[in-house]
Amino acid sequence: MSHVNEHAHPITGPKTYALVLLALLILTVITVQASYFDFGAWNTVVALLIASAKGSLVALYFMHLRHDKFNAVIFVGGLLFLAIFLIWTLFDIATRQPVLPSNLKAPVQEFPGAPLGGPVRPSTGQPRGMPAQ
Amino acid sequence: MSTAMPSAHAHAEHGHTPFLQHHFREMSQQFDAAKIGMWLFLVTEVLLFGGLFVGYGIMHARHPEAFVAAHHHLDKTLGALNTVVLLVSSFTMVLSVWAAQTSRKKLLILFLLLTLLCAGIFMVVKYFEYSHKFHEGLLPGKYYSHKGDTVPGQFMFFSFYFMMTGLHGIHVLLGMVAIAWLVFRAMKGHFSSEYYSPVEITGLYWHLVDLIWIYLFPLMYLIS
Amino acid sequence: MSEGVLHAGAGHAVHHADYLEEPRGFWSWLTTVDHKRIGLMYMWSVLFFFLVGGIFALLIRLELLTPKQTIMDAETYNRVFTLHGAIMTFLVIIPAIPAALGNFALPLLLGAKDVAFPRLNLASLYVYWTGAAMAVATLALGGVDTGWTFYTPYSTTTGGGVTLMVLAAFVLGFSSIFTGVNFIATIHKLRAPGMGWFEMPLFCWGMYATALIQILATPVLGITLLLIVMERLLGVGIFDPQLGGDPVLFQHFFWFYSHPAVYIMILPAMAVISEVIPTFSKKTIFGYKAIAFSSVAIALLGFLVWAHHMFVAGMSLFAGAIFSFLTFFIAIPSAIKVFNWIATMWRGSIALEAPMLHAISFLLIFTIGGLTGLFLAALSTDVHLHDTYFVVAHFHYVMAGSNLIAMLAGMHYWWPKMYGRLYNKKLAAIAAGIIFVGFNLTFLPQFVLGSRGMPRRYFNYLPQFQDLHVVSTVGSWVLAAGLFLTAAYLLASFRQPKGMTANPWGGRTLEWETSSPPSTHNFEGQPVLQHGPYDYRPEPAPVGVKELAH
Amino acid sequence: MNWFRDFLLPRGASTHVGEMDGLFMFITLLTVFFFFFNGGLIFYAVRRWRRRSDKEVTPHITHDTRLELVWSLIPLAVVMLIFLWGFKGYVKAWVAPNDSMEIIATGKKWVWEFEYPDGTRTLNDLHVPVDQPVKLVLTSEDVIHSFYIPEFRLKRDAIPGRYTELWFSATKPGVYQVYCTEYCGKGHSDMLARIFVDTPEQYETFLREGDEQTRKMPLKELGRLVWENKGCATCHSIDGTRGQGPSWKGIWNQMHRGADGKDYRVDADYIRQSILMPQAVVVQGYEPIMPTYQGLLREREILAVIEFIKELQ
Repeated sequence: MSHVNEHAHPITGPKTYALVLLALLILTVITVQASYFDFGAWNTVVALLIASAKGSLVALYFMHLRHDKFNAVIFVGGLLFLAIFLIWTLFDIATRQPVLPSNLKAPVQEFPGAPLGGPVRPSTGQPRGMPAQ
Repeated sequence: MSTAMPSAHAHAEHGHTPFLQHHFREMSQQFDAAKIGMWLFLVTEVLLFGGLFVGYGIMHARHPEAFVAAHHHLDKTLGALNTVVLLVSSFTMVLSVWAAQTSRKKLLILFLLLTLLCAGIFMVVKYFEYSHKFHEGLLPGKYYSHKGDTVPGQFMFFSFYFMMTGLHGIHVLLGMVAIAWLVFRAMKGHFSSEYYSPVEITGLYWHLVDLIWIYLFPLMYLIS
Repeated sequence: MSEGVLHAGAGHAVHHADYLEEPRGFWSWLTTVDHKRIGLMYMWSVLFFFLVGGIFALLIRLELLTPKQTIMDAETYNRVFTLHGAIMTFLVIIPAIPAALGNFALPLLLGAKDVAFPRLNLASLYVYWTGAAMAVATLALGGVDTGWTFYTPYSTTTGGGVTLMVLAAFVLGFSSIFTGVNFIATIHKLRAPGMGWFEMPLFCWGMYATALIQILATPVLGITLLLIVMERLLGVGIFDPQLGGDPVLFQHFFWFYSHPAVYIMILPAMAVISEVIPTFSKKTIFGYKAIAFSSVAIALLGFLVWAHHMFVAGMSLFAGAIFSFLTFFIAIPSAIKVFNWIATMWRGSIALEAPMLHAISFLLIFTIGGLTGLFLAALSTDVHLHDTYFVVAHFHYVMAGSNLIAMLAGMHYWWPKMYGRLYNKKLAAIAAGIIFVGFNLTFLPQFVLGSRGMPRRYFNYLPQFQDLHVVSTVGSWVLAAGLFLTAAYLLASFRQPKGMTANPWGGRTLEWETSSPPSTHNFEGQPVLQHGPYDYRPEPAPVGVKELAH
Repeated sequence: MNWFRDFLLPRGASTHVGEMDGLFMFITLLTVFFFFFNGGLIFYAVRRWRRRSDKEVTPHITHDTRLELVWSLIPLAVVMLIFLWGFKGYVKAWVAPNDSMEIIATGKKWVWEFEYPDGTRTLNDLHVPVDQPVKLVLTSEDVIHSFYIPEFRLKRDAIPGRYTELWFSATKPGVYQVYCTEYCGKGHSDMLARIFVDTPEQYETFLREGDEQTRKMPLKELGRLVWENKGCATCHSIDGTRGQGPSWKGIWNQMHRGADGKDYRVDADYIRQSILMPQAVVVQGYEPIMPTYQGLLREREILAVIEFIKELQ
């Protein structure tokens, strides 16, 4: 039960903040440059890692979390619950086994992002008409 | 059994400033409470945006080609420019907190105004980006009318682009209102090393807005 | 009135104007930042909407008296049950205990003058009224027929005032978040000097756990509702299968909030019961820490189990198995609480006043409600029972029954503190009995209806279900009679003069140490805690007053 | 115990019943036991320790770790048992045997359409042979529906844009009710279908000529049956009340004003066209929402509907 108050720690000066800003700008350049390289499946991961490095700098220095353990717990706790939400939802979606009628004459070839033609009628291989909405 | 402490008027002596509210015993208690309140609010903001990020992630995984194709319509340079502008604004914001902490009134007003300026630049750049998209028909959902796409389904990317940057833009605007209010109060001389929690918590809010952009930038402009 | 617990000023002739009298005038109520007044305004608003939602409930039951059309057509019926669900969930059960009783009692229990952010508190009330007005205004747009769960793609394609209703729920979410932020900051920063975490009354633990959920889950509901609005206005596609979206994803989004939200409804109920039982057993609470931690455990575990609403909704087998497994862990803290409450009564000195009668009725109803949850957590039985009347009965037992009855227990418990008056105890005892009988008569048959295969949200039903529906409808009248009786004697209590002693029940928590009703600033000066919250020993050991405020 | 089970649950008729009923009854007894156990303890405590004077002093018992462990660990063991039991039944109901007959069931507002391996389609009536594993592949054409057969203890949502499945092997010949259990609007509670569990011979006959009832029935009665069972009744009343579609009462030989502004006489050709090509003429003031019945009705059934409408004066 000890909350750090404004008198309990030294005030960070402009010099430190300027260094942090510099680091942030450098990381921005790096992330833009990195987007021109192809890391394959790791592209998003690399981008998010750099973003997280920047985010941590902002949170620790600009938002003073490095002197503020209690509020750091609150914030990280919030992120944790966001992670729960993301991971559990992805877990369901990743482990769903697609069901297809075995006598489908023409398998559904949906192009990514295309409006779905609706499920295919097995006897004809033609898409069912979606209802008029 | 409880004993009553005659503190009804006593605490005013500890406060030293007229800004201590009656139900707090001392300034540090009020300051800490305000900060906890703001951090809790920031957590709700993280989860609010988080919902959109989760939706974005899942739809991206479902339609990867469409998302990659659609993001080429965005201008990386403008995105990077806005990132830099917001980072600088965070820097000036934290300096205004420092100025308040050290009772430098003029610097405080200066840095707040600089922050406001950066926010304004951000919104102007955003305005040009948006009007360009409107012009091209790169609109969300059923209003998407861009011609000549080779990959179908790109409207989904723009649904998320507008929802996420739009919600973020609203937050920037609200932040600007809050900072303008701080400038007003700073000019009246309300803030000093004894009392600066409004500057501090507005700063926290402003940094969160920056933090969200730090994630939006690569997810929107740099995916491949 | 037990030995010397009275606040020094309360028994004396010095009469201070209490918070109800000072300041005077209608405007002073609308602009007040006093948590007690805000709590009361919340309470009366909630009771008003409970009446509205209750009338809808009676209409639903009346319609279901016969297998075919009785008093309304199918479309009206769908709108009525949607409004019943939406009003009861968002306007009644969620704010009932935290915003009404919590606002009133929490600062008093902590020995504080107010909540941490009084203006935010008032704002939350206005936001609540705004959301409520929007929800009611949907009636003018032809009502809403989606059910309170707003499942896509039905909710994104049907007509009526869905957009407005969804925005109303969004706005109401903010009211809930404001309350949550306020409570957590208050509990952290405004406890009386000497009150450590484990000297806090358990009500505060319950409120703390509730506030955690309000903060962590409500924003996700907010964004989900905004996505529905966007889907309706712009056709963004995330939940729309025709546009490449995933309607089941909506259910993940929705239940990530709405499952924890059922703990927003039950944790405050448990919190009230944890106050009432020790007071009327005149005995210290059994297993303080177990009860406190189980509240927090329920709040946190509640985030890991949401997809048990989706076992038959096209989720993967593995996800179903894991969510079922995790769901069962909720049973443990719930069981601990129930047994600890019973152990508190054991060897106590039990006074069967109205709050205690309601608490006992809560214990019984929650036992049924909790155990029938096992049917729905287990995978194979849930497949049979999902979306049948069994589910309707189950959630009315845990959400409506437990929450409503705990709300009644709390209102009867703190009524003297709120208004300085006492109601007719005999009528209160009779009403408690009628409500218990009426509630069980209404909802017990619904378990059987459900296990026999009667689906929920059915306007017409097959004749073989009629007998039980008739019993249930009659039960709803009994329940309504009990509630009207309660309203009558509570209102009648205003005819008496104020004359309540500070501590009519002999409670040991701080709110009983100030006058009834309290003054605007709650206490004369800053109270300092000197004994634990449930210490009924004749000479309680001091908790060790650590330091005074300064 | 059996009477209690029969009171609570409908007569079981699939291979999933045993597993689910066992667990159901186990939890039921647990619930009943703990209700009376807790109730008994409370009742005893209230009787024994009712307050008689305000001076009473109670023992100061703060906690008892051993006791609390007992009432945490015992429930834990019990619920883990329930989890495993439920999981076992769920997995069994999830994985269809390889020799299952596959039928596609499509939900739409507010009918179920079934499609057999040979392409036969029926509305709202599903015929399956007894003791034969049947895999139902579910989908929806509009909103989410859910396919529920209480006697089989089975339920699964039908979701637009994708397929889900459930399987069963019916153990007793007979007729079983199917409900839609995912709220889908106005006709939700009328979205009923039936499963006819046939002996192998009955099933053969069904495949060849439709069910026996329909073959022997006079046209007029068959028409009413088609109206009831093939989804007509969801939208068209026969007593003159307005539904999603025009009522059939008294329309024979009358004029209908179409959405195109022209008048049409309701005669045999008009009715036949309305059944097979419903969008050709839509009566003014109604939505063009009727699905086509092409391939869904045998010739005799169309004649029966015409005859039925003729009788509704």
